[in-house]
Amino acid sequence: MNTLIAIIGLGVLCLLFEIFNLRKAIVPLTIIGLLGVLGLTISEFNSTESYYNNMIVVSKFSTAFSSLFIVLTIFLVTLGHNFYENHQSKISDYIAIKIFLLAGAVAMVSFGNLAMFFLGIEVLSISLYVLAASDRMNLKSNEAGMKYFLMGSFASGIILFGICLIYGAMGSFDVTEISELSQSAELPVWFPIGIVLVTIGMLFKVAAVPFHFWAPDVYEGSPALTTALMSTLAKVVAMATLYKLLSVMNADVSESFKIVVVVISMASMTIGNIMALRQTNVKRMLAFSGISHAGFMLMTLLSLSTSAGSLLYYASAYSLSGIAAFSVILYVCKNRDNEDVVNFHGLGKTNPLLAAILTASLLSMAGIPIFAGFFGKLVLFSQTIQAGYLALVLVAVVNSIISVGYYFKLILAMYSKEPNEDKKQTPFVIYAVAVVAIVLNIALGLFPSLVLDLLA
Amino acid sequence: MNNILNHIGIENYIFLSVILFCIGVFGVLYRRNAIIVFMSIEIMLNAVNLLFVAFSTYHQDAQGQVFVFFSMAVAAAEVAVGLAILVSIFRNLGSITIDNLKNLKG
Amino acid sequence: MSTILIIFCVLSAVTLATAFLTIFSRNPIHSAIYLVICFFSIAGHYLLLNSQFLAIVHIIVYSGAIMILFLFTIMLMNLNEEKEVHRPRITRLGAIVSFCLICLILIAIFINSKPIVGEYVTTGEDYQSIKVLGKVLLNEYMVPFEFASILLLVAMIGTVLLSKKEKLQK
Amino acid sequence: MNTNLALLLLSAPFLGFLLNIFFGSRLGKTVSGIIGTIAVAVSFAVTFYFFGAIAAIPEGIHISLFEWIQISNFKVDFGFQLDQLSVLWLLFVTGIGSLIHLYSINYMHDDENMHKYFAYLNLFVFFMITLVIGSNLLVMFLGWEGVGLCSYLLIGFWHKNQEFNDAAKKAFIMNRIGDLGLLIGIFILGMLFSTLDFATLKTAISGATDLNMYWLSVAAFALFIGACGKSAQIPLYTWLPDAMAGPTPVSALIHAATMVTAGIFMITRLNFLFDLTPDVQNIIAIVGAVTALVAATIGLVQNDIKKVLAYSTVSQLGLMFLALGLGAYEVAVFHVITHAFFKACLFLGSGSVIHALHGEQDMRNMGGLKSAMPITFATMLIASLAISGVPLFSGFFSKDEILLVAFHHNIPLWVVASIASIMTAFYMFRLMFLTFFKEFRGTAEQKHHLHESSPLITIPLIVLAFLATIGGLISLPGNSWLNEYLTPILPKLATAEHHLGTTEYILMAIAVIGGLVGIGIAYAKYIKQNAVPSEDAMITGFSKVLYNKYYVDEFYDTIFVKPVNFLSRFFRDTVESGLSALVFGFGKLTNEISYQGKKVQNGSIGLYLFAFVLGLCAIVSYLFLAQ
Amino acid sequence: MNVSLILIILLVGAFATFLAGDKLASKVALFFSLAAAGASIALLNHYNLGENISFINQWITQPNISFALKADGLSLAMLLLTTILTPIIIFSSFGNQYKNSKSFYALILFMSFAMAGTFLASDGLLYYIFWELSLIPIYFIALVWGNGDVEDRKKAVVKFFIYTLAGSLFMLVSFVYLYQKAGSFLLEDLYKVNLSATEQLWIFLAFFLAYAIKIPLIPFHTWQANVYQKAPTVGTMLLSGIMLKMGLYSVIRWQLPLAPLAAKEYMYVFIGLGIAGVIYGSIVALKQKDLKKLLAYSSLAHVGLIAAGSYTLTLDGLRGAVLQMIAHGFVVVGLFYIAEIIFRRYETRVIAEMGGIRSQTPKFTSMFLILVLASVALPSTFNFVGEFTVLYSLSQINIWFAILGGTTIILGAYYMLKMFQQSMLGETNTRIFTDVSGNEGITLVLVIAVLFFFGMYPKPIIDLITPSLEEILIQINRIN
Repeated sequence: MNTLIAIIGLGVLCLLFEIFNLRKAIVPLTIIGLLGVLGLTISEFNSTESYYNNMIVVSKFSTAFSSLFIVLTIFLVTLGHNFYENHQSKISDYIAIKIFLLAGAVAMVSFGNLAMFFLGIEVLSISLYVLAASDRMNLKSNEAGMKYFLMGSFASGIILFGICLIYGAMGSFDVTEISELSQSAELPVWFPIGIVLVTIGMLFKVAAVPFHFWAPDVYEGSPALTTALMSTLAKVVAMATLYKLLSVMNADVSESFKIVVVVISMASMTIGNIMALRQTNVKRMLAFSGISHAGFMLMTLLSLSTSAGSLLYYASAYSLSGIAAFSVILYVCKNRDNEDVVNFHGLGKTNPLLAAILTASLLSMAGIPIFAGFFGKLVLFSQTIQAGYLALVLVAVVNSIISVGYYFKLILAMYSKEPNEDKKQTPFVIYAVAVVAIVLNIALGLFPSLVLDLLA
Repeated sequence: MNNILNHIGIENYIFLSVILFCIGVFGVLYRRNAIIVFMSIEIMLNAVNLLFVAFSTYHQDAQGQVFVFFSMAVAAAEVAVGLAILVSIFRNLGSITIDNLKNLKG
Repeated sequence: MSTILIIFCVLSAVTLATAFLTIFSRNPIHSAIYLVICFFSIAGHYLLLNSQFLAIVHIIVYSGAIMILFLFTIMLMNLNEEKEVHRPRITRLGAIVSFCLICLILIAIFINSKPIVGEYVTTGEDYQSIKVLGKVLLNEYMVPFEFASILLLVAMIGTVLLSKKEKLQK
Repeated sequence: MNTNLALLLLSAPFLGFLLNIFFGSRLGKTVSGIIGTIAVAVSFAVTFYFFGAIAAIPEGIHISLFEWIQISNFKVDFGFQLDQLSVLWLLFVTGIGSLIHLYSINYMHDDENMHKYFAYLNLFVFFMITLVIGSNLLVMFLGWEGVGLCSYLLIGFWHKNQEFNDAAKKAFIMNRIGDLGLLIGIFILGMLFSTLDFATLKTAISGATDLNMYWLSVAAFALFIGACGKSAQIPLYTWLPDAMAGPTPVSALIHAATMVTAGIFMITRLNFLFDLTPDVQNIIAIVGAVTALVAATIGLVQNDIKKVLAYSTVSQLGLMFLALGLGAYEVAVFHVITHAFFKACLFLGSGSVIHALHGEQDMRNMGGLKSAMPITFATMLIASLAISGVPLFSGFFSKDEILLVAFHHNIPLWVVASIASIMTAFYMFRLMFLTFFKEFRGTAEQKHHLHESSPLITIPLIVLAFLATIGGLISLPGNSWLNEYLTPILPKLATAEHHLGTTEYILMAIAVIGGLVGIGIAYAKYIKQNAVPSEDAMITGFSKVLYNKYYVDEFYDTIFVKPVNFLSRFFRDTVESGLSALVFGFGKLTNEISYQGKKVQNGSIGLYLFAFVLGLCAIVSYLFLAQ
Repeated sequence: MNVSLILIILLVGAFATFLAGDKLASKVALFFSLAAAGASIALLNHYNLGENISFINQWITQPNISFALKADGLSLAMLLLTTILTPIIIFSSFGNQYKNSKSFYALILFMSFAMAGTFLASDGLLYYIFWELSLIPIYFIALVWGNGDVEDRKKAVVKFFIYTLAGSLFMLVSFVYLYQKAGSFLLEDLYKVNLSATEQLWIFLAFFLAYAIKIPLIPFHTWQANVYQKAPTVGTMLLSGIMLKMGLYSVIRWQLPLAPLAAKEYMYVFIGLGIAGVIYGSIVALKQKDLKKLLAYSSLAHVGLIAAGSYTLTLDGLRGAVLQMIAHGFVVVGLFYIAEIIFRRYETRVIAEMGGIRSQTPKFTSMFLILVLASVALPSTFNFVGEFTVLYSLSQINIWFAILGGTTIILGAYYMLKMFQQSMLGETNTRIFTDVSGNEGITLVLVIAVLFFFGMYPKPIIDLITPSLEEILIQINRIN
């Protein structure tokens, strides 16, 4: 609860900075503020409490994920310093929206009442609609915003309908009550339908097949930093929320529902990976890669009771490598009108460090050992085999192989092509974010227990 | 005080709002004019609101109605943002037909 | 068949019909008007369910605020005549198919499910007067209530962000 | 003492090899030649010591140096065994080896790489000694492959000529075919008896009661294939004539006197094994006889002086195998020794001729050298008489014994062998007549330079001619020193009866007459009729087939080399690229799917929402209607 | 003192090399690789004295993964192969100038680190991690410093990477599956798992896929020749000298003891596959135009024989396989170095463009010939010891295996001598070919010395590996 309040306070402060004409200080102060919030959150780690009639429930799960979100936001805000250089007059709006978005995200993983959940997801979505469309003179950005908005509201409608049916069945929005009631024998069919509808709405948010179509278009059209946010923070938030939703409501997930999850998971990874193969736009490629990672993360839903730690680990690994990759993309594609692979040619020569970082992050996504991505996959495979879905794991393995194909396309472009322009100045923040993110990723790879055992 | 549902039956409300919701879905799929699509989404949300109120009566519980307030706030916020996006598209493109938005694909 | 049921049927018919008309009208302004009627009929449903406060709020928010916003936009863009290009048949077919599908599936599920037997609960307590709603909203639902303000704030900043012209910094 | 001497025996040539290979070029040609010769001479001296000492030690000297290879059911030591057989072999290996080294000092003096030549030659002697004194099959195999290597190096000594290199390669590969057989035999013996040591093996085989005759025969046959490769028997003989590409002393040492007899040595060594497998012995006898005949027929029409000798060698080796196959190991050994003397002499003599003619090897371009090179002529004549089986020369005794044995066992084989020996007499004297008699047919330039070779060449010739004359004394019919000497190795000899009866004398007479007839025909044709073999293009009929060696090389080329090369090309061009395409195919396929998939993602919100709704319908209906 | 020291030296060496800068990189790398070699010999000494030099430490609790490095004879033998070949390989590159050499040498050391780790790890997952890690450096070495057309190279290298990764991922799934049964990735715990015959078969096949691609066995070898050809010679040496042995070692260490029933049941199939590789590889090698490609196919033939030996499940087979692995490691490094030396002078790898070198370079020719002969397993070279033992084990299974496998000594001689003849012999080449320089000579002499020494006296290695192979055999023959 304190986290939420602090974040909102920080958001309001951002707006005030603008009024007091402290534009230059906004990013540093926000970062300091966020670090403070992070400290606050971590200090609450072991306390399990519920606030205000069970509206907000602070648990290990919520604090762990909130911390991850805060860390990601810190990175994203830092990158904003560089990215919004030319938009000084709007910088406070951008930063404030991101902070509020974080508030929505935190609400989504710490809700105790479906009202909070719904409002959280809406705050997050609306912020994203705005950010996606924020490059207002760019038709691509407009289109991305519009597509995201239309489909997002549609999904919101479905989530709302689901919530409504759950309410109809249970007569309450409180998840604890719902959880207790769901144990009773006589349940109207409204309840499972409600759960399924909410799940579908969330599957849209995580961009799982067949609700994934928006992702590549929106990722491509949005400003690069927004894409970074969507592919890391937003995806992880949606996944964590889906996980929490299903586990906390004790919605006795039936076998056939699990089969649906298996099919969606398989389809997501397969389609995501195969479609990524022929992409030339890096953001679009990462969008498809994100779809496949969503497929991987959906595997956690098959063993709800035990897989929170693995989800956290996988999410951290994925989002940290995503941040590192995107910071390099931001550097390379700054002042370019597209994010084509061509732009990465010869990066290994002009800027070996960033090339190495991008390589490392792609290897992490591909699941090559010692990077955190590998252990993420490993624990997922392990749990899924334990849950008895060997076939899913085999499909996942085949997909890992396919995925190497396109990750390496980018690596090859960096190392085997001649650069088409000279080395340019690299801003410090890019280095800082990229290095810190990848170091965190590798640290996670070397000491996976740090995160894996957190939610045990 | 009698429960009104004894006259109508909750099923009827469910069917009504399902049909209304589906009309909204249909509208989203059928129309290419962004404004009408927005309106269709509003219809969907209203269908749900109606069901909330019906369920609220069914359970004799105020929470359902309270949730309708939130849903209205959300609807308002969405419409505001949506229309803002629409306006900027209209400025750039001179049209609000969503079929014209096909630059991002592949 | 009681009076109430008749009223319900009439209201429902109006709701569904205007909803359809909203979608089928070629002129966006007509659509808007139909939608307003639709909202009014929904408000009628609320009244039928005896939640007067909600009915009023509904009219104020939807018909008063949201629809005006729509109308303004339509006027602003000068969209009162039909500009929509002819839709390909496949789109329409797809829309109709999916409409029928989703409708049939949902209704089929609800018909299949066990019907609610017996009397509906009547506690006799007041649960939907302004007083009660106010208490629930500002006691139990205080946090979401506040959070909704964040939502609106975000929407506001967003709208401003999207519409504000940047000062050119060259 | 014995150990150290044995090591000296072995290491002297190796030391010579090392000195020559590393410092030879700096030491100068003569010094390097002398080093090489002395190294072998030392070995010869040591051998002589052992020859004396061995009489006192019937069971032989066994030396084990260190453990070499370890197999699950046995260990193989790197060890040596000096017994009657190996010392006997060593005696002529090092003896003839020394002579040939001596000979080479002069013969190779014009070659820029003479130090290498001596290095290789020393290495050869080293490996040959290893082969002979190895205490087990594997050490023998080491020597076996080692001599093959040296043979490769020396055949291809003039490596600028790719044809010579081809010949060297061919020799090595055909030897390796045999080596595989030998290895297989070793494996089977190892499995059956858990040892490869000759002594242990002998005890094991003779002591065993329930021998697996099938596997024993297979092993013996496999070993025989090994012998075929090394000793140039059908079907693996074709390398030997080609091997004449090497310097002539090499041909004398390796391809006549020593290395090619390794197969005979091995079979004699394992006589206890072969004695148990009569089927294999029959095969050996038949192969030997056929080889003798086939090689002799080819030898009839060859015009290259060295080729004639090469086919003669093959033919003689065939006779030895015939003897082996008939179980007369001592006879084979006897012939090996006499053959070593006279064939080395012949080769060295031909080398002397070639040297005098500056590399000319075609007999059609020789003639009338008798007067210019009397010593060479004389020695070669003696050797030719010996090989033709003219009485009192060494070849007479040994060959006669083979025929005798053949007659006792199998008349057809005797007939074949007799024909082969008649042919031998014919082609040897054909060689003599064409080379030394009548007029010189070479160029005037060559004629001008004709001269007798230097003493370094003629001394070995004389010594060998002397040995070729008296060599027969070691095993006179009825009173054989050799048989007595070999008794510890071949226990059967102790009981064997050697009597000379009427049959024997008749057979002897037939053989002698046959030999004289062969010489006579040659005389009639090449002296009386003054015939000179026709040019290559003019050879017709059966002699063309013979001249082309029955087209065996072509035959092998067609059924082995060409198919393998074809397969290689086929694999390289078709299978490899096919497999590669298959692997790439998966990538291509997914890429193609991806390409088609991009069309689905067409940017239309309507489509996206349609998919959304369909997905929703599918999930909901699956979960709630289908159940 | 334990084996983790080696890994630390190599890893620190990799970083130090990277930081040392382009000029010093090669020397620093050589220093660290020599240090690692020295340390491993010292460790060998400790091991022979009976000290425990293994290292085990819990790494991750959930899933239960340990940082377990076990040093038994087999691992030590392979470790020595790695740490001794690495300095030789580094030293061999001294004649070349590489751009960005700090990264180059750092990658070599890093690869050496990963390979050493693979040989030492006794925890399944740790092993897998090292296994995968070794792939990345070679990928970059081949990609960035390779030769030939960039596009072709890219194709070859990416195929190699994806192909090998594909195989090993199935191995990972097997490991995870086993982990579910055992609750630990430790090898000794995995031994204890009771598996049905079907399960064993699938696990065996999954492992097989990984190893068959890495080794490579036909028909999984299509990556090999191209990568060997395109990679810089140092990379080729690392690949063929050490990395292939990872696959073969793993067969012995992991695949056979973990799925013994399947190994026994389908023994003939896998031996047959190995032997088919021998014949196929030899025949394809005959008509290769590129020297490095020819060596690649010869390598295919040799490893086919080694694999066949391993699958016999006899002590001889395993022992022969290990001996042959080490021998082949040295000989193939030597041969690729020969190719490099020729390339340095003639800038070609096409055999037809060589020829007539022997008359100019006695030393070089002799060393080349010795390596050729070692490669065709002439007795007294190390390769003979290995090949003999392997063929003997094959003959124990079925004499025809030995005969067919033995064709390698015929075909091997054929293509190697043919290659030698075409590349070295003949009329003196018009282009000058200077004889080996000091550095080159030292490298080759070292390799040759090793080959001859162990060819005549393989006992130290045999004694080193035999006890651990016997233990593995006990596991293979265990009855669950």
